[in-house]
Amino acid sequence: MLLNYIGSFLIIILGLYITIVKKNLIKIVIGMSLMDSGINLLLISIGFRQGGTAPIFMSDLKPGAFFVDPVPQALTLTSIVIGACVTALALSLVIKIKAHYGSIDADKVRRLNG
Amino acid sequence: MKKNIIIKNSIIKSCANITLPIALILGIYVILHGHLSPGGGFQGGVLIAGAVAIVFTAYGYKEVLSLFNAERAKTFEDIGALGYVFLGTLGLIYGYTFCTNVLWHSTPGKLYSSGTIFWMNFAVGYKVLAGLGFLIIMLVSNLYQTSEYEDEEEK
Amino acid sequence: MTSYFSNLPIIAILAPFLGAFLVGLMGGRKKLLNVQRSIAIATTFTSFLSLIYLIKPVILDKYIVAYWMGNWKPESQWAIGIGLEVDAFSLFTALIIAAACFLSAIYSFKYMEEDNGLDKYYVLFQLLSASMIGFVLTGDVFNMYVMLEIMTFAAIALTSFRNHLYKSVEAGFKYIVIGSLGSSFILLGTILLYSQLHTLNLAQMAALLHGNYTPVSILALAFMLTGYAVKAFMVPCHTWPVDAHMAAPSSISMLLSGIMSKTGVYALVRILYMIYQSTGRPEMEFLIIFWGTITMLVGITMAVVQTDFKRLLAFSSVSQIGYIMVGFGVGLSVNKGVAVVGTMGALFHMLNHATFKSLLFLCAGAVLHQTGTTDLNKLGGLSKKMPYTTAFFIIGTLSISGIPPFNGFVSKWLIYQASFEAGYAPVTIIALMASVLTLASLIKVIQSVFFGQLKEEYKDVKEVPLFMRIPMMVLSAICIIVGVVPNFVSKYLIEPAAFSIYNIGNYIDVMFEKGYAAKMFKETVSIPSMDYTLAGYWNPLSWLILFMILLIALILFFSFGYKSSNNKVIDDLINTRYETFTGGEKEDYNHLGENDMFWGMRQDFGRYFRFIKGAHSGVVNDYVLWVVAACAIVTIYLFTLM
Amino acid sequence: MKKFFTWFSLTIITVISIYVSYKMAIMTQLHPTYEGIANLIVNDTLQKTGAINSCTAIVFDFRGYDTLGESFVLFTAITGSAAILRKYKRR
Repeated sequence: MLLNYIGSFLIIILGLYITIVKKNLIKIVIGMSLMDSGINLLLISIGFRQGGTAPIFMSDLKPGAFFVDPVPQALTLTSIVIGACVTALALSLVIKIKAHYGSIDADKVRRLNG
Repeated sequence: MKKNIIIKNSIIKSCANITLPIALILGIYVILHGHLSPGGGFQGGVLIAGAVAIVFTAYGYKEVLSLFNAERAKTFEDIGALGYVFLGTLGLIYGYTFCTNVLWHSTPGKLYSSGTIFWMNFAVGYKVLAGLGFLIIMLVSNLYQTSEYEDEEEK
Repeated sequence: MTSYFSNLPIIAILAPFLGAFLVGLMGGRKKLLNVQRSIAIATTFTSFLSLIYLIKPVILDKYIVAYWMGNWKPESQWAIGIGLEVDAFSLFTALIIAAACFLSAIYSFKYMEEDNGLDKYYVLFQLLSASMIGFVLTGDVFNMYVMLEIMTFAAIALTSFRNHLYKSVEAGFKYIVIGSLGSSFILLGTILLYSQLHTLNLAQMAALLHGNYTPVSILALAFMLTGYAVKAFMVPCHTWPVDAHMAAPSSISMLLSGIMSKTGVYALVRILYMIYQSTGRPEMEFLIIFWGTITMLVGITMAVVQTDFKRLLAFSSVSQIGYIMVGFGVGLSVNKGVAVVGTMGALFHMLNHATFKSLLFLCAGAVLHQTGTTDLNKLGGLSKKMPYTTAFFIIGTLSISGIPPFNGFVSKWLIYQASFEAGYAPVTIIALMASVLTLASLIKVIQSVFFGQLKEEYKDVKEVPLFMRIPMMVLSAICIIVGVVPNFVSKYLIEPAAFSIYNIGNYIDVMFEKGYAAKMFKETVSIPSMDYTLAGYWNPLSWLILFMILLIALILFFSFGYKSSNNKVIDDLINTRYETFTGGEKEDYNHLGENDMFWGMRQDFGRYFRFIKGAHSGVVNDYVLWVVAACAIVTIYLFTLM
Repeated sequence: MKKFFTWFSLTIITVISIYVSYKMAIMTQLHPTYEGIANLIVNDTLQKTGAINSCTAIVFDFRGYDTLGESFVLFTAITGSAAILRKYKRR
């Protein structure tokens, strides 16, 4: 699972990089969304166990079969919904910013400073 | 004023005609079988709310407005949320704590089993489909409004 | 010792939630607006009342309420469900929150009458109150995250509620970027902890993590510290609240500044004292005290140079959070007597900051409501037109700067004493300086808003209606009463809360079973011996005299600074305000307001002020960078020292 | 300055997170099956809730209060978007 953990951390850091460097507000929102995806991937990977099956009591379960950890999957559901909510709210704010400022460049949207 | 955000053509329309019923039925199936198969209220609700997006892609904004009533969707979302809270409060009424799984439990594997879980799935699915549908309608309708502000001072 | 079953916590949480849905169900009909307002007041009052009923068992009789959601009691000593756990500290914070929400609901009755979409305002308002109460009452880490998200979203939407102003929208966007970055860090920390401990319950995490630090849990600590620092306005992450407080309607600014910051502080205390049990770790103590001191210093120096009423108050609230964190940092000290004083000072300051900062923001809202602006350069001479507001504002100012008869003195004195006795004398000096600067910056506000000459355009300004005055009256009464009888408050509210912070073993035992904590810690967990002898050892009169001397010294300092800089060749030619003094009267009357009162000081420390103002550049990317850099630095610090 | 801080902090977080993921992988190898609350939940799902899907059982029963909060998050976000996108009118 080492590769999964490293990969999800790298996605999170990529999201951070986009939020720091990119000046387009939409791209900043994409960066936040990417970070959420990385966290979801990490969450799912933490629950995974080698050889585990989906946590559903099917009738055709082989003896000795075991489930992967279902708790992180339930947490992921919450996390996904929250990520979608962040995106929705942020995009509606971007729409309003465009109406006010005529631009979605982070360097121009800085009237509140100092 | 941008009028043609989406180019409507017959391919998209016929594809939408095929996928729309499938999406709706799949959504209902996923909501109803949340405790039996992968899925649940949220996933099914999102599938059904996708219908709004499909209609918008195929037929455009006016068709969306004529098919769906945004205000009513908002009200339905409130009803769904109240339903969830009510199902949670049933636990208090039966004398346990909040969110207790009460009501009847039949054999596991049947559709009407697992007590409140089934109904909670239903309430959440209803809430999510109404809420997300409302959200999509609102975001879409904002694309067709041009509003320029002259940044007035407060008040 | 024993647990106590009660349905009151869930009622306190659910009442505003239910109210929110009822208001949402009514929709935007104008006839029902008064009903919606009354529902908001009624639900917040219900939750306040149900929390008051909990005072007797929890604070006086020292029970802990354990409430398992869904009747899932722990099995084989693993917490499979979600539990609410209310100890004295939770209840103390929740009481502050519920009371402030109730007052804010009353205040919004008249204050928000000029906007449209008020049904949405009340829905979001009640969601905000309910989630804040739910946040402090829960005993589950993931549930804390969920409640935090409801809180954040509701606060963002309320910040941008007046969306015809550019500043609301911009502040909302900055808030959502930095706020959700903080939330992501919190979630990351939570799941890292889950991967090590395989539980989400706060008490069980504390039990399992005792003496069991691994790199995973240390990284989780770094992420959670940074994430909650974003919620608690610690310095590199303090950029969003300033914009948000400025742009939000004042009834919401009050909640954001006075109350929402307390939830971040609450979570930090729970993490440090409960989950990681850092009491007696000097490196952690140093980190928190250092962080708090930086917060104090940067917040107050930025407040001095502001020209907007609400923005100034927001920066000063950042510096007050610094005081609270210094107090809690001292609370981690090995020396028990000093630690208790620090914790008590911090708790007391949480209460006091909630009262006087809410009062100041409500006064700002009153001025905004009557005149339509919060720009200090445009206001002037409102004291004759708005005498009550002026009086309330002066009470708030004297409280926040720690003048003896008012409540700020008590808590600030405890924090000074604690930081001095813990061996952090420079921190004490900085705290005193920051206190003086707080008074200075707010005197500037009083000077340029309430006194001075009345401007032409504000001739018809009237006093605010009674519905807006009642909350201000209540808050200023609390300011004075707490200041006059600090011993009573400290005995019946602060001491039980401080005791419950240190009494980890009991917190864990109540959730599971007796002896669980001792079994997990592999040692007997003693009831912490609390030494209150140091607390409250002060003599208000002599301190009043000392403060007078300090004030006189400050005035002399400023006057000398002004004179000496007057003779300098000024390189800063852009500063046109300089002409007011050299080139005769620019206006038809000389309005000694705005920043010019501290013109000399700004000139003397010009380089620092220019740097710090330039650093607050207003670009979202920079602010994100600050948070990430803070996270990186905390990570390095923790990995090298733990 | 800005560039230095960007690369400095991102490098630090990357290096430490890779180290931590290495440690986490070792930790998971020590325990090939799940433990803690998951163990109990999986064992009890069928008898106690009657739901075949353990994931749904967790979402709606064991952690039903979280789901309540989650649906409120969605509700808040949607109401918030409606409030942000509404047309402002003064009374």
